[in-house]
Amino acid sequence: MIPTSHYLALSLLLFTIGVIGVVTRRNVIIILMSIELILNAVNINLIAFSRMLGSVDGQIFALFVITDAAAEAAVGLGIIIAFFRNRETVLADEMDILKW
Amino acid sequence: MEFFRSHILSVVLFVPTAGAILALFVPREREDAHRLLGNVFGFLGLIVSLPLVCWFKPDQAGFQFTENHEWIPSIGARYTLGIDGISFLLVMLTTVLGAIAILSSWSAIKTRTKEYYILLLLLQTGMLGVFMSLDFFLFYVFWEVMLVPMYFLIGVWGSERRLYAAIKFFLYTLAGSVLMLLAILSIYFNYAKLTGTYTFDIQALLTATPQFSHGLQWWLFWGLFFAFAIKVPMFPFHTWLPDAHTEAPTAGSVILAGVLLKMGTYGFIRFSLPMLPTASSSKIIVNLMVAISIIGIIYGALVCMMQKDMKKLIAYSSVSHMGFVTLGIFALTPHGLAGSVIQQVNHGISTGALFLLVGILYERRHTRMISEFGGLSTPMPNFAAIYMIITLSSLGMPLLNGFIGEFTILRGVFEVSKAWAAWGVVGIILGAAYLLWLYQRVMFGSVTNPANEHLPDMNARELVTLVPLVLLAFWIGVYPKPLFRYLELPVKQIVERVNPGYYAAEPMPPTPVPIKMPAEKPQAQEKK
Amino acid sequence: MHIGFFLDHIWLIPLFPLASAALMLLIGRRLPNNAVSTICVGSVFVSFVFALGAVVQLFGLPAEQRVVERILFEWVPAGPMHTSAGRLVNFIADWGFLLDPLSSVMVLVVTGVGFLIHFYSIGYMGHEGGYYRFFGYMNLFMFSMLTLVLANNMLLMFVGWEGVGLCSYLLIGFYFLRKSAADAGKKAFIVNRIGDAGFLLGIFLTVGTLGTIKFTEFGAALAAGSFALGAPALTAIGLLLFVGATGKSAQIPLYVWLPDAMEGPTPVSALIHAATMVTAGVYMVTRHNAIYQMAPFALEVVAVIGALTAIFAATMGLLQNDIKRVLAYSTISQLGYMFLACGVGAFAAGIFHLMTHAFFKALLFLGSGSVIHALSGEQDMRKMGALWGKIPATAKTFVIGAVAIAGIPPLAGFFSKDEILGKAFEHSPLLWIIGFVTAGMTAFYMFRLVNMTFFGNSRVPHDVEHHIHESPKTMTVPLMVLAGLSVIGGWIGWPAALGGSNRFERFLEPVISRPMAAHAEAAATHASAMEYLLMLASIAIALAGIWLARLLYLQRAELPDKIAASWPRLYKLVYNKYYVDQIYDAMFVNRAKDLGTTLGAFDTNVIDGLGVDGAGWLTRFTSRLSIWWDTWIVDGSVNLAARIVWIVSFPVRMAQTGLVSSYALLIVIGLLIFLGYYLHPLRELRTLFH
Amino acid sequence: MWNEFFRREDFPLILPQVMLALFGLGILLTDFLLEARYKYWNAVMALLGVGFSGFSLWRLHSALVAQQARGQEPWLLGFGGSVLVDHFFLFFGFLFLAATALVILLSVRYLEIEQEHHGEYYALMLFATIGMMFMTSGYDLIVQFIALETMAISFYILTGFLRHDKRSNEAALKYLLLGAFSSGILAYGFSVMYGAAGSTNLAEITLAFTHRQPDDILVLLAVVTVAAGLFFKVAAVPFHQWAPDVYEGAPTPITAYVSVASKTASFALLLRLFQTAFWPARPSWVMLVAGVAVASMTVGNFAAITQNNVKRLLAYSSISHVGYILLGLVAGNETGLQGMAFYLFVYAFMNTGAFAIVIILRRKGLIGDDLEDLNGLIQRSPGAAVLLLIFMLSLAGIPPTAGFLGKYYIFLALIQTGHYVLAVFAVLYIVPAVYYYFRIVVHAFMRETTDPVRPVVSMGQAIALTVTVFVVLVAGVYPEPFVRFASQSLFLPFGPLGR
Amino acid sequence: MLDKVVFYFFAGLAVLSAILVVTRRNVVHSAIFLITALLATAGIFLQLHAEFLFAVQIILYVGGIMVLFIFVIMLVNLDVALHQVQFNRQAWLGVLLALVLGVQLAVGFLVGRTGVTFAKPSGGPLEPNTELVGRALFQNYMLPFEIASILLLVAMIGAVVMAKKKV
Repeated sequence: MIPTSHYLALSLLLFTIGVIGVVTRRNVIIILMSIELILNAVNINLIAFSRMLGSVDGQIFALFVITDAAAEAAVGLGIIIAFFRNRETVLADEMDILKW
Repeated sequence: MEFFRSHILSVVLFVPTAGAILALFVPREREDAHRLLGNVFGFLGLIVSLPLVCWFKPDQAGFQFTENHEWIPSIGARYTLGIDGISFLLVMLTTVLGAIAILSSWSAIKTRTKEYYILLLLLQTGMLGVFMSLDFFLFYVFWEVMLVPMYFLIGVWGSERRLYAAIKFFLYTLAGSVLMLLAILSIYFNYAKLTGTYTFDIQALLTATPQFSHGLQWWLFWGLFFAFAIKVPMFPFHTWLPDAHTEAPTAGSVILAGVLLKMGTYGFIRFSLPMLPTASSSKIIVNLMVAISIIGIIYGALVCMMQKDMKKLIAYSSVSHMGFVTLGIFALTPHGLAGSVIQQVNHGISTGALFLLVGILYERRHTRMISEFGGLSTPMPNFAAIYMIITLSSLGMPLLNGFIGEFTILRGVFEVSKAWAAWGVVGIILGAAYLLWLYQRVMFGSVTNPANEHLPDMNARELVTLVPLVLLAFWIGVYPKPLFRYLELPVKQIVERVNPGYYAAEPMPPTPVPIKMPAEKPQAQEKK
Repeated sequence: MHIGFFLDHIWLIPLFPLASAALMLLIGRRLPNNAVSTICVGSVFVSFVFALGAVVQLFGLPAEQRVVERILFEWVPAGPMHTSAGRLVNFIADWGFLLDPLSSVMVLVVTGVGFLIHFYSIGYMGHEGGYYRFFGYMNLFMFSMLTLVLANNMLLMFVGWEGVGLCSYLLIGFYFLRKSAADAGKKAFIVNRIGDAGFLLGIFLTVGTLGTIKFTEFGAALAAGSFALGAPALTAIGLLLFVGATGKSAQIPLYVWLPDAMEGPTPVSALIHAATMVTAGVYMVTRHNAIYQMAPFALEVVAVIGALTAIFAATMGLLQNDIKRVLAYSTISQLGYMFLACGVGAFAAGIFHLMTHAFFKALLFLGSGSVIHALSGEQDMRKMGALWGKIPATAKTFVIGAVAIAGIPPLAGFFSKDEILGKAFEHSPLLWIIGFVTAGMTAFYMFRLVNMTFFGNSRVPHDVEHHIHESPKTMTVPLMVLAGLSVIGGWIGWPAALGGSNRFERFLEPVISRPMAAHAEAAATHASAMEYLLMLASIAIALAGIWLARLLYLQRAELPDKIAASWPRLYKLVYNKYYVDQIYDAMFVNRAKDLGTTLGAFDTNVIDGLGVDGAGWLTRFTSRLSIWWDTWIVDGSVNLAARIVWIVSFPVRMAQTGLVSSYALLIVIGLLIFLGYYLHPLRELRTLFH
Repeated sequence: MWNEFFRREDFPLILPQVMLALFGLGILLTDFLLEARYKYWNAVMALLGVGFSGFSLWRLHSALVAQQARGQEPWLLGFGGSVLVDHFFLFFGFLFLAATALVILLSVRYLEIEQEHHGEYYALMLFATIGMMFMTSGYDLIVQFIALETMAISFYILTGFLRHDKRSNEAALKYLLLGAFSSGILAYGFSVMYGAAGSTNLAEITLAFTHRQPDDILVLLAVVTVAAGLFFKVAAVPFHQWAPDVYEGAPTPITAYVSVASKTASFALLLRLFQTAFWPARPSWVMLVAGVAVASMTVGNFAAITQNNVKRLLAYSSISHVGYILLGLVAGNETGLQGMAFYLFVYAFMNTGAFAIVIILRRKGLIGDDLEDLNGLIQRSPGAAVLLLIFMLSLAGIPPTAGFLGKYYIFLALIQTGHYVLAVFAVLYIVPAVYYYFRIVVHAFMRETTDPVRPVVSMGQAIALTVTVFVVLVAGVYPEPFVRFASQSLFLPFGPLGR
Repeated sequence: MLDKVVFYFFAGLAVLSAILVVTRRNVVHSAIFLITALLATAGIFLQLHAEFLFAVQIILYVGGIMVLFIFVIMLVNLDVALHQVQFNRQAWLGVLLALVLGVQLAVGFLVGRTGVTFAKPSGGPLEPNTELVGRALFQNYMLPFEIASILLLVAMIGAVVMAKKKV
């Protein structure tokens, strides 16, 4: 049997990679993807815990996290489209009207 | 009538507010209506405060006309008003000066009359509230409230650098008062720790605060100190004052110098001393306070010498005069305290009057530069006469109010340390120098500046604003006995706290022994 | 208890002048001149009558009851206080008046001479503008002076003290269009203020030591306090009060204002700067004789300063050419005499001389005024001469005055001066010599004055010469009265040695506390032979002075220049009043000038305005300094704080780059910090490998 | 349909939210039927929804009171312990509804000017409100998380609602990316909590955590990550940077809504968690929160001083307000927590009021969020100027406005708990605050008018302004009832002051 | 033994493709690798006997969200994007800090692992999984489910409002 810590390690890795993606990439779509990665890490955590604790709550939680991920993705992509319409770019560091 | 008698303080307090609210409903275009309204209510405020004079019993200890109502039970803040001899004098001063200030700005204010009078009336309420409230929370509220109208008076109707002066005034005072808020809160909290009840009632706090540990009192003293010292203003914190006084409109300067500054000294007398006796009578603090007071006296006077701007000169002179007041307070002797209160009233009268006079000139010539004037006593004899009287009262000429205050203060100070009194006397000499020199430059000599040749002398309204002050000056100078009577008991209470056993000393035996020739007299003669 | 109408109403004496003064200053402008003069002179006359009545009634009382006190109301009931001995006393300053022999002498002098001078002014000021103002101030002065004299406590005395100072300020600056007049006025006021400061501190110290400021209680308090002779506190009081006296009575070093004060109209000089105000110092010292007698050192100081001033001023008077300035310096020197008298304990003699001096000095001033009047404003003696025939009344009275001041018996000056010299001799011969020499000089410069003015050949410019005229009666009558007084005024003090019985001194005894008086009597009796010698000596030197003046300025008019040539430096030194003003200038004014040039154009006003008083340049320097400090340090720090806040604000905003990635990075950093806060490396690593 | 898991008596507990949901859907439907100039009916309907929801909230309140009278504990649990109705919830529920109503009133004219007057706007606002309410009443991590997301996502959309405005797009996108990132972190924290406590129910988590050490690192991991997520939502330093941009870019009513409602809701959640689950670990996080508070006050005040854009300035000022509110948590005694509640209450109204002034300045061709746009307001519309003054004074904390009392409680709490240094800090930061608030006042009162156009005030705006100023003044002059109301909210089950 | 292999395979795959997601220049590639990463995660779920979640993961994510992503990518994809720099200026700093963060969390778990039974092999599977989840969802978690519906409604509105050319 795999100890829970391995799952934690895995989720931690994914989480870190996700964070790296968020803070390094210029393309907002990829930033969004990285966020999806982070949420996945969370899911792995939750399910591993639910397995460890033998309680189903974790899986339910994961289910809602997925839902939320979906929602965010949908809205996010919608906004990206709207933004793209006005600005002809999807690069994060080109949206800097608002600063200081 | 019965109601009026039992709620007179509230009435006095809120008559100006009523006026302000009324003015809200008058259209802003009808400027004269606003002028009239403002003056009516300013005067009304004075009228309703007059009964105090007859009803106030000087020989009754403690606070009088007290009103006490629920306000915010959950924090123990109440609506408590009341006055004793000290606050009585200051309240009267406020009502009188308030009415005069409002009257004085009849023709001076031409823009945005509505706001002007509303603010002036609100300011009046705020100041009265500070002197009347017996609830620390209420006190703080009024203390802060009165900042705002003053800010606008300076900032909107002031002269060139008004914005700078206004915000400087506001921030300076605010910085002090927020620290005071902390001090108030910790007094409130420590009182609760001591007695188990949360209250802001000053009379209640007074009973317990002296039991605070010396360390705590020490910190509390400094907490309160900045608020008061900045208001007074004591030496290193005075720089807001010249700007504010100079930029403010005449009425503003009158109120500022006449009443606002007194709040600081009032705070010292009402709170710092009686509430924190061990701290405020500790050697270090007393010496420090006296030191900066004396520095203030000399310093203010010296700076006056070189001012080119009349208002600035008078402003700095108030630094010097208020130095006397704080000096008297921290002598911690009956004479010092009584004198300092009287001197507060005097300063209110004479400096207020000086600002009025300068305002009169400013209205005619739109400049305050001394060099612009000269030989005015030829075109404006009445003006010159009144100016002379006020100058004399301000430099402490006997038979005028200033002398009584300064003498009593220095008397009390001398009792503690001769050196301090000597410094004070130096201050008096310098005072004579710069005031007379100002008078000479403005009034004497022949008219050099053609613009001054046909200045009209004072008109009836201006006379009405000044004559009362002149009469008061003479009255206090010739017959100050009533003032002393009002002050006797409150001062006694305070001194017994900060200087216990003062009144217990054995009296001087009045033994009219016939003079006997000292035995060694002859040898003393032979010696030479 | 009613002891006579006038005595019960002494408080009315100062009131009349006050009333008319108020009247003048309020509505005077609308009154015609004759109404003004009637009211003002009348009021002074009435108070003179009241004073006379009161004094007469005072005489009616037995000697030991001759102290009448009338209290109007409590003035400054400042309440309880501690004395330096730690006793608790109740400080009260009454508004009360005290009539005793001492003050009765003064009140008579003041009202009497005052009345005459008022009367004289009617004529003298007739053509001046601001007639009502002049008389208003004069009456105000009378009020203050009378308050000073009649006050029953130090504080009230101080009121009068300041009041007369103010009036002299106003009257000196009466021609306020003349800058020099205004300056002289301010100079007088501020110099006086310095003296007053001493007086004020003296009052404080007195209260602190004796616990009272009522003159009538000093004796008791002194006894109760059981002070040793020369107790430091008492000495300090004495010195402080004397500082006040030097200011008011123009003694070294504060005499500088008096000569300048001659800028004022002549009656003012006569009333204030000769007869009354300047003698206030002497009166004040005498008032406090009870204290002074317990403080020998203070008395020594008084005596020495007095003597020095006397001779110093006299020498300065020798070569003055301005008629009024000569008189001014002689006044200073005579005041020196009075202080000398007080200093040696002969208070009675001091007051005696004060009185006689009041008569003949007022006479001299008014006379000089009349001369100036006649010469239409000319004050320089080098442009006078040979006026004897042209203005006889003035001339004759003037000469009487001169003889009186020179100290030729039986005129007033002789008795008083001689008594002082006698007392001085008993005290210490040195002081006597100084006084003696001074007497000679006095005689010399007075007759120099007389000769240059009335005799010799006329140096008057012709345009003026035509309309030289005798002054109107209103001016000459007072001259005559005063002349009369200068003749007989001294007789009431006819010394015992000459078979008289010094009534004056006897009269003052109840006030001058016993020991000194007794002592004095003893002296007076034991060495009468010595006394005759002294009298002869002083008469001799007076005559010598007169002869010298005659020799130099009538017979051999070329001599003075020869002398001047032979001792050029001495001559210049004395002629320029020992360069005192120049020294003050060099010390203060020029420093100030250097500073002023650097500091700013209008400083010259400051220099003229304040250069005189010692603080002058220092003041300006420090005040500049403090303004600088104010703007740059105190205020600067505040503004600096504001500036810093403002500046710091920008980087904080710049952190707001507007870039999502950097925001995200900051979030990460925040997390890092949080976690780092918990994972203190060391502790964790230890628990890591268990 | 009722069963042992979904009982009839549970239903009233979520009735307020249900009301909102119904009206939200209703708006979506009727929106199609309304032509452009009748769109304001959506607003009316939304207000109705808020009203109904408020009514049912009131019923809950009276139920609780009755229960208290019967001597039972003052809260109702439902849905298998995943929903809790207590005074805490009621207090904040009313607050959310009030804020929502005000913003709706302010929105109508604004949207007309923007020509973006759609039903979705109001629907989304109602849905966001639902989210906030469940955030407060949810007693289960899952409920809280999902509710939080509901609110957040609605706000992303509302922020970007002006799709043709570059600033709006950008704000929305930034908000979304950072928001999603932070909620990812938050979710991670929740997962850790779940793992460490073995349950998602707050009660059980609290019990589990009370058995652990205060410095148990797992709990602290949870604290840190959750705190990071929530600090982001309340815009506390160093997670604040989204706020200024979003505030500036979003349509002004939404700016007000974000700065008031979302902040308050997140604070409610934060308080709920920190007072129950995380309370045992208090010793180890109190300094952390203190640090954040001081940092927030510093950054907020300093950055605001040189701002020339009113919305941005208010954004920074709101950051500093967060600092003050957090200080209440640092003190952590009754006064402190009561102070936080009261402060949030006051803050909601005064901040809405301040933004309302900016909103009424909006007109065709003028955004009205620049300081210069305020010049000479006193001549153009004295009323607005005076209100502006009052709000600024209240924000600065000058008596007799409500803002002062909010600060009063915080300071008192700090002194009671002996945090004197913090107290001095907090107090002195009032001075720079006054400075920049008065920059606005100076422009409104002491500058010459630059454009003479008098701002027109629609009825809705008028009502909103009246209500806000009324509350700000009354709560300042006679705060007693409000204080009582706020202090009720303190006693939550398992909370430090819970019964 | 078997599920060890399965776990490490899927874990490795997940991590690898995750790395590729954040490093690829071409957005489309990143999307593809994201899909693989999600699938790998799904595999982990399966290996954890969370069959229902496995299904949801594949259907919702891979079937739903990713399609959306690809769609948007196609919509906004510019060939210029390929020639642009893909990493912002703070990239290296970002990587560093992110790694530090990961390490810190790891240390945290290592230190705190005594607190819970992480080290123990996880307990038995929850069987029958789908039924359990279903019950839980429709009994205890009825309410969140309802809220989620609103959440999705909001998302829908949002997507429509935002993406629609004109309303």
